[in-house]
Amino acid sequence: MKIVFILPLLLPTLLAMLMVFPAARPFIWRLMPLAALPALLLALLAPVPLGVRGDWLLMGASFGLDEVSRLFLGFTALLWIAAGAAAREWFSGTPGERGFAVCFLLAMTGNLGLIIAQDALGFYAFFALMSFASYGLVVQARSQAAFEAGRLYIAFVILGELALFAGLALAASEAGSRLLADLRSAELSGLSASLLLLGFSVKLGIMPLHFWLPPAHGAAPVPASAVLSGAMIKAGLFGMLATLPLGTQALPDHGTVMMATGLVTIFAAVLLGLSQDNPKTVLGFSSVSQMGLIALGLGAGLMAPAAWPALLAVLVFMAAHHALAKGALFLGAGLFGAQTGQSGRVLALIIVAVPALVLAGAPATSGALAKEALKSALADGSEAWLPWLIVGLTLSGLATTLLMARFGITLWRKPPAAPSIAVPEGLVLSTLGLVMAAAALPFIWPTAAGPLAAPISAAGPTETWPLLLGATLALGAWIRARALAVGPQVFRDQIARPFVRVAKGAEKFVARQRRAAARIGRRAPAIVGERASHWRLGHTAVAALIVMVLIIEANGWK
Amino acid sequence: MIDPLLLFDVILGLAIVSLAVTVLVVRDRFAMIVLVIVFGLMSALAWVRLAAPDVALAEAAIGTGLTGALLLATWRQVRTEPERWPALPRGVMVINMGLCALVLAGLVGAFLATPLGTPGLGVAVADNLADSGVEHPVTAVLLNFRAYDTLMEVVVLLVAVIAVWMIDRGVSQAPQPTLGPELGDLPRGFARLVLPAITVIGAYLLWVGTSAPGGAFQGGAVLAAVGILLLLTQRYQPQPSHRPLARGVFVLGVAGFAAVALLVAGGGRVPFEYPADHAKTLILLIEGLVTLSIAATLAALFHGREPEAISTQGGRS
Amino acid sequence: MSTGLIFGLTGLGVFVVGLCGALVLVDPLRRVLALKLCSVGAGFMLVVAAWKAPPEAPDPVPHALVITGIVVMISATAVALALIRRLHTLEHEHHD
Amino acid sequence: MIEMPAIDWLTAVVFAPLAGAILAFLLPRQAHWVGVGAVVLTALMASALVLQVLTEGAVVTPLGNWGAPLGIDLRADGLSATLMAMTTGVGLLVSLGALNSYAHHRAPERMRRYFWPLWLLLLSGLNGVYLSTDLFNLYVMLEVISLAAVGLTVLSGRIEAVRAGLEYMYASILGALLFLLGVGFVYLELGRLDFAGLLAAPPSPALGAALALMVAGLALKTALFPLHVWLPQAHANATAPASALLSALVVKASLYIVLRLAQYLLPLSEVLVALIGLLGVGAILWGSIQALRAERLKLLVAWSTVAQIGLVFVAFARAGADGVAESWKAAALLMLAHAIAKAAMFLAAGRIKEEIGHDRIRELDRSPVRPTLAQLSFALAAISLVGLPPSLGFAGKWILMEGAMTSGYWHWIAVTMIATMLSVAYFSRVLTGFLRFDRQRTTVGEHQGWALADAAPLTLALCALGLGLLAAPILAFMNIGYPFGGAP
Amino acid sequence: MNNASLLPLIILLIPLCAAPVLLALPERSAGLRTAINLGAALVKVLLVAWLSWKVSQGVIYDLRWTVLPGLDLNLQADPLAILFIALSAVLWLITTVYAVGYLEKGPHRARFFGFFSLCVAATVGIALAGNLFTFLLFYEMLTLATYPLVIHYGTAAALRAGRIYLIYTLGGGLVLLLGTLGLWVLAGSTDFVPGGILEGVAEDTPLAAQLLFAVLIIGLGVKAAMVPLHSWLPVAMVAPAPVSALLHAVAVVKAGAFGIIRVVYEVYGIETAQALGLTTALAVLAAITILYGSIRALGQDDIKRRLAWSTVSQVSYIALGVALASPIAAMGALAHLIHQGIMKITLFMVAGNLAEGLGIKQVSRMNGVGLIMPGSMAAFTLAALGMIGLPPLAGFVSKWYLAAGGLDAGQGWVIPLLLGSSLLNAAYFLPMLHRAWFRQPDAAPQDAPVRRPIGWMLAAPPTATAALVLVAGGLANAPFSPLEWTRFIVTLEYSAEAF
Repeated sequence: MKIVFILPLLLPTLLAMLMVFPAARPFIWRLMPLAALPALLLALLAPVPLGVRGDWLLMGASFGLDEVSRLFLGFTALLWIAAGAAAREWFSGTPGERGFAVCFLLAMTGNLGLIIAQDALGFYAFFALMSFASYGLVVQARSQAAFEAGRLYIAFVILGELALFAGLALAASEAGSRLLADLRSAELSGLSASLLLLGFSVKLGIMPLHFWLPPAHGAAPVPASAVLSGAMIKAGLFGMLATLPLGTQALPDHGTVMMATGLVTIFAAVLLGLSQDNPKTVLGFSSVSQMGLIALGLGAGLMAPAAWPALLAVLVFMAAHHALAKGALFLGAGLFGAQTGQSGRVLALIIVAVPALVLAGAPATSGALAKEALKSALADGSEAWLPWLIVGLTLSGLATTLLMARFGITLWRKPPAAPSIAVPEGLVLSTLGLVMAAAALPFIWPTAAGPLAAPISAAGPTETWPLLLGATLALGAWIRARALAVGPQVFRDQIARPFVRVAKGAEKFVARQRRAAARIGRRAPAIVGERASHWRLGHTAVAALIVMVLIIEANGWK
Repeated sequence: MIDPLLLFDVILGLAIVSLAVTVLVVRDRFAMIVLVIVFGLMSALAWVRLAAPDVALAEAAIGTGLTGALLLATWRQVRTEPERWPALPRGVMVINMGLCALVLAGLVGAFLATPLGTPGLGVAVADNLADSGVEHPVTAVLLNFRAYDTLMEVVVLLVAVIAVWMIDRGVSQAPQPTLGPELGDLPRGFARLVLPAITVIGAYLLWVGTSAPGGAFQGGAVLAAVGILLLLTQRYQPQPSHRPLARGVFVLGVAGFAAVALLVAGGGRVPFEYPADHAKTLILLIEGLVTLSIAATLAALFHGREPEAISTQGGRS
Repeated sequence: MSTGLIFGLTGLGVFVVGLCGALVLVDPLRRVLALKLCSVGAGFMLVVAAWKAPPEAPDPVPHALVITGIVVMISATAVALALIRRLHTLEHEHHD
Repeated sequence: MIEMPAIDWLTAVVFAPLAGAILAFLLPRQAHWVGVGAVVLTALMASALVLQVLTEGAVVTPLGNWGAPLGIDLRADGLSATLMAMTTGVGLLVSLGALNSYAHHRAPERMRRYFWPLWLLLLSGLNGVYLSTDLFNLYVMLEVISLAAVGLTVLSGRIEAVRAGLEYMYASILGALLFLLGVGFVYLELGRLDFAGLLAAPPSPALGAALALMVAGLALKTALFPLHVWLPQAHANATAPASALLSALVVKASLYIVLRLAQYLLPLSEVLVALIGLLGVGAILWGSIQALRAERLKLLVAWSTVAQIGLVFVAFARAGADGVAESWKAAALLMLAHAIAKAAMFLAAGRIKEEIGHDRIRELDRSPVRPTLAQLSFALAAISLVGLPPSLGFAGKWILMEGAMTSGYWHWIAVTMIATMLSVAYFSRVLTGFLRFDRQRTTVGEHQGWALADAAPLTLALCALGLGLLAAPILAFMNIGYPFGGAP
Repeated sequence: MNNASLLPLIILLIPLCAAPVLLALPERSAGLRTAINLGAALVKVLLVAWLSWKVSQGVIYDLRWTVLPGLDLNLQADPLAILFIALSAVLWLITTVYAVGYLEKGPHRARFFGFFSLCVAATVGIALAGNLFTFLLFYEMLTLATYPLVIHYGTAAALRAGRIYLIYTLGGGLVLLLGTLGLWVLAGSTDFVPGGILEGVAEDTPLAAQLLFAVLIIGLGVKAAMVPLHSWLPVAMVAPAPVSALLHAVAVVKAGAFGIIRVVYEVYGIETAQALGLTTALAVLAAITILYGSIRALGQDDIKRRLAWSTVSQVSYIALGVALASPIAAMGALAHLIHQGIMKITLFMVAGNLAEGLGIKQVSRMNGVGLIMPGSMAAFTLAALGMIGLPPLAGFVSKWYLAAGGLDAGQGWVIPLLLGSSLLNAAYFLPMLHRAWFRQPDAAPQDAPVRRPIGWMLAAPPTATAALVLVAGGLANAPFSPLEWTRFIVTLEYSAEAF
């Protein structure tokens, strides 16, 4: 039975290791799309719920699948398959292929593993693996921009990991168990909830923790951006679902903060995204914005446990929707970039338009469904917030539309660079696959999601008026990406400098004193010794000693 | 009313102390040596006053006579030496003297606080004198009661002669350290006359030691004087070929003494426990051997270097 | 006031004079003499320790000790003098 | 059945080397074989005596069967047997080293001819000191030792050696005469000179004076700071085996007498004990400082002797006047440790000088010749002198500090620690020279300069290191016959 | 169940006897030397495995030899000893292979391997010491045995470093001697007994017990490189790579840390220590060290110095875990003893490979080395990530337990401390990884040494230890994993109800 869980993880790991051997590389590249296949199969075929334990692994690991994680596993695997296929076209045989492949495969392992992990440590292990391996994906281009983005990325990753570690440790200690299921059902303290939310929010890219996300997406090569945006940031959501006591415990404060930041995120990200001129960065901001929606849902869930079952279904659906659509958009951008001829570009643009529309919430698409379902689900939540939420949600459709338009324009102006070897035809298959999956999501969802599909099916029709308001929001575009201005390289020095200075000062002082002492130490004994032997003080001491002992003894007689 | 003898003692004592001081402060080194000889003789006189004729004799013969000879010989060799040792600063000297004065005060205090005339071991010696084999108590102590000390004392002499042989290698080109050439004929004739007489005196002293003041050391010293005269008058000149013999004579005392001491052990006796009926014989035997040894050793100490040193190795180290 | 007392003090005086000489003198030959004085001083002390008021015979043991001491001292003196001679020779050669 | 006459080992250990010396003096050409033979014989006899003490407790021989105080008794208790065993053992190994050092091709025949008789007489004198129970006898023995030691000092005949030997001679004679005057005061007061008489005596001014004189005399002979001025030059300029003997064994004899007298002569006052300890501190500091400055290897080792002697005195004073009854153990153990290690060190230094051709510390690292085994021996000996476990030096320091701590004399602990650090400092100067390799002009060969002669220092060094593991039995043995406390 | 068989002694004697043989071997008989080295190391691993098995069955070995009245040399194989001895056995084997490869053509190999063996013997002795006195003995022996290794190259710089090393460690040894004496005087024994021997004393004279603790910790802290006694460690980096590896991973610093464990648990007993407030003080000291070491590591450009500062920081995790007075933290601490060992040894060996193969000693020159030396750098990466504390690597396991232990003991401040430290770890390790993997190799400057291919003897050991890092973390719950073994130990040190 264990093999079922081990294989999806083992296969990519094994392939990564085999990359060491040059002879195996072409073969591995050929297998790249298939690396996530076992995971997909597992998601599709495994009976739910399912669990196994590996007591020896890492303080007792356990793996399993439930309804939610099965869905996550499914779309994640799908995305990785598509990205793998694209990557094969994109990189195979280029100088950087080895590093990319290893990081890609390790990140894949992490991403898949965290979904099937059922205990905190295993989860954390895979989460970290994914985060750190992705660094290699981000800086793949080795350009200045890529390194800047990578540094920003890694700084946030570390921040997130630390928060996560602390949160998990606290939570596990509070729950007295390391099983995620126990964590979810136990009473969670405010602190650990905050830490967990913080850790995962970094991954989600919720403002103000989003700084890493757009640059990273912009800098990473297309296949990497696809998984980063499509699969990996969902891990943040998944993490929250997996660890927080959603539906059992109300954490109103946290919920409030989440909702507020989510709301802000939705719009601010759009405003920031509009001012970008790199299409992939624009897509990145779009992801941030979308994640704001998800944060909204989460916040609501935190405030009102009762609404959670509905919210959960919506959130899962939204995740799947965004994953597929965003993945398709990125791959499409790549496809566009790889085109050399005008006709090809037009064709590619048409292909890209489909997921863009889906994302913007065109009627009958998963985007529209998701928003409506969220609205109805939020209706079960907090009364006070509801009006604002409805407004916000509605406007977000507008914002996303604007952003997609911006994406189209920038894509046309500055298509992402594709390696010369990239064959457009090769990318078509994977892109089309994802586009179709994104488009077809509303139709296959009821079958795929089973019980979780109910709220989606029940969602009402979409409103179209928000489009009108879109223009006014463009005013916010002047809020440019000022936040990017601050470089992180100063950070390190600023911490270390005072310490170094104090230490150096102390060392210098000690050295000076020591030199002086050494001088005296060298000279004094020489002089004293010289004098003593010259004056024969040693002889004098004989008499002195006798006198002293005599005096001492004389005192003794009295 | 002061006892005139005591007055004499006081004057003698003062003279001895002043002589001691003079010895150390007198400029001329020859005068210094002469004064130290005088000092030794006065001390011997004082010891006679203290009823210690054996000691006085030993001091006169060895402590004064032979030491004086040694000093003179050395003085001859190093008299060319300029006074090139810078004296200590006055302050240091004053401090030293002050401290020495304090030492003196302390010791005198302790001495005055101690009653004289403790019983000591005199009674024990007298009680056991009969078993010792000799009649003279000092000889009994030396050769029987504390024979071990005496043996070791002879060992000290042996060490000294070995050390002197090793240290002193003569002067490669410098004149021989003898008084020979300057002494002229008179001393030679004097020596011819005097030598047999001294020899007889030495033998007598040895013999008489068992019952009256005198004994191996005094006898040996007198005989050593014979040797020294022989050397001075160049009647005898040490040759490298004489070395084995000389070595033999040097160790004779120690070897004989030790052999007797060890051989008497056994049959329930411990080392140095002479069988009662042979005690006198054995002691005489030992004394004879030791006297010979002492005489040869002291003469050799006077002569200094090993005979071979000049002829083959010179002053080379 | 007795002979023993007088010569005891004499001995101590001689010893301390010798001691002082040994401490402050620089001429090697003189230093030997200073030590010689010390030894005589120490001898005085032992002889005085043996001394008894006249009718009584003195204790022979210290006498024997002093005789031993005298012989030991001449041995040491001989070695010291040999060293002085040797040093003189060496320094002589050294200067040439 | 004839009963074998029981051999009196006490006399034997004194007379055997004496006989050897006579023979060696008589047969100059065979002196080395005679010498080694005599030392081996003495060592065997010493072992027999040790066994006897082990089985029967303290052994006494009244020489001439008079018995103290009229006659002289020889007595071996645990302490004296230990020191005697140390003397013969170290002496044996140094003799083996000397066989090489004075071999035909290395040294003039003269040295060989005189070394052996002098050394055997020295051995005789040392054993005599350890077995003696009579003050005057101790004086005579000390003279035997000092004359022989001076002879050994000037064995090389070099001018520095002679100069140092003369200074040594003056100090030695003066020390002995101070002792002799002390003996005079004792006789004046007590009318006897044996230890038993001392032990029974009540305090008196004469004994106080005697104590002062004897302490000063012995301090001079044992080179206690600030009376140490003669030692460094004498030990540094002698030939290596002679230095080893002088430093390892000769100073121990007078130290031993101090140890005995401090117990027998008078109950020591707290101030006097403190004074002794204070002088020890001075010795440690001054000796170490000079060792840090020394430019020659052997001079450094000699200065370290000054420092180590200081440590022995600190050990003696470690727990004040009340602790003296136990403190001698620490002092004795340190003496033992120092004897063995210092012998090893001087022999090793000699070997290094022999192989490299000089002993300038600064230039040790310029030599392309690296006498590895000698260097190793030096290092091992240094470990023991520094007092790192499990060496004998460590055991001594442990007892020192333990006693000081139990009695609350923290200053002695501080002193010990400072002494340790200083010894590390000055020895590491040398070790650094051994281990530095970037200054020599030609390449260093491997495993150079090994010789059979390295066996002696190496064995000694290993003993110094390993005997610490046997410290408990050694201490138990030293306690046999209640060296201090019961009647001697 | 106590057993007086000689097995521990034999384990001690193997390297001890190998040492003189190795020292005496001529320089050129490399084959024989390697055979002896590896043979001894292998035999030792096997014997240690056997010993571990016996000890896991509940056998305690106990050998005694009286040195001074009442004072024994005592070899005792208890579970805690096994933990350390197993580490030393395995890493000795690996480092030996590495050292053979590293010093293949260097000078003084006989000396090197001789003292190397001696150093291992000292480590074994430290592990097996059944009382503080024995511990002290081997502690000093370790100092002396490592000194020639530190100054192996015999250059002026090496000697200067060696002197500093000697001053610190011998000074520490001296202080420890004082502490041992104090313990001996206070408690009349220096034995390591679970639960401690100072209970009564601590009640009677708490001040003395506290002072003694300070003295002991200073003595041990020198080797464990606790701030402010750490300065020797970065300086000692002039030593050859295998030495740095062994010194920092196993022998020296761990000896100090191990001693702290012994003192807290088996001299004072955790309850006594807690009652006297000693654990808190120790924890604070450890915390300072952890942060300070990390911060200083940030500024270092020399690879080995950076690693050394990292060691300063990491070793204090052990002290921290011990001081937290919680069984869970104790497990973390003990596990970290092992985990830090295998991780740090990997890092140092790779650093050695970089210096040896590419002539690279600075972080700033590490650009692109991952592409040149992928195997070694992969190992480096694993170990570095482990140091940061990423799962499933070994470092994570220990940090997790430390954190959990801190919470368990109600010491919440441990969490931010660990986080901060991890953050700093990341800040100094990740740039190295970044350069290694994601930068293009620099164009070789004129004076760059020629690249030499490194042999398998250099490549395999770090790979092996990196694999251990993975296995120790990944299979932390398997029987006989370090973590499981620490559980075993902790059950002995804490009374049963603590669980």
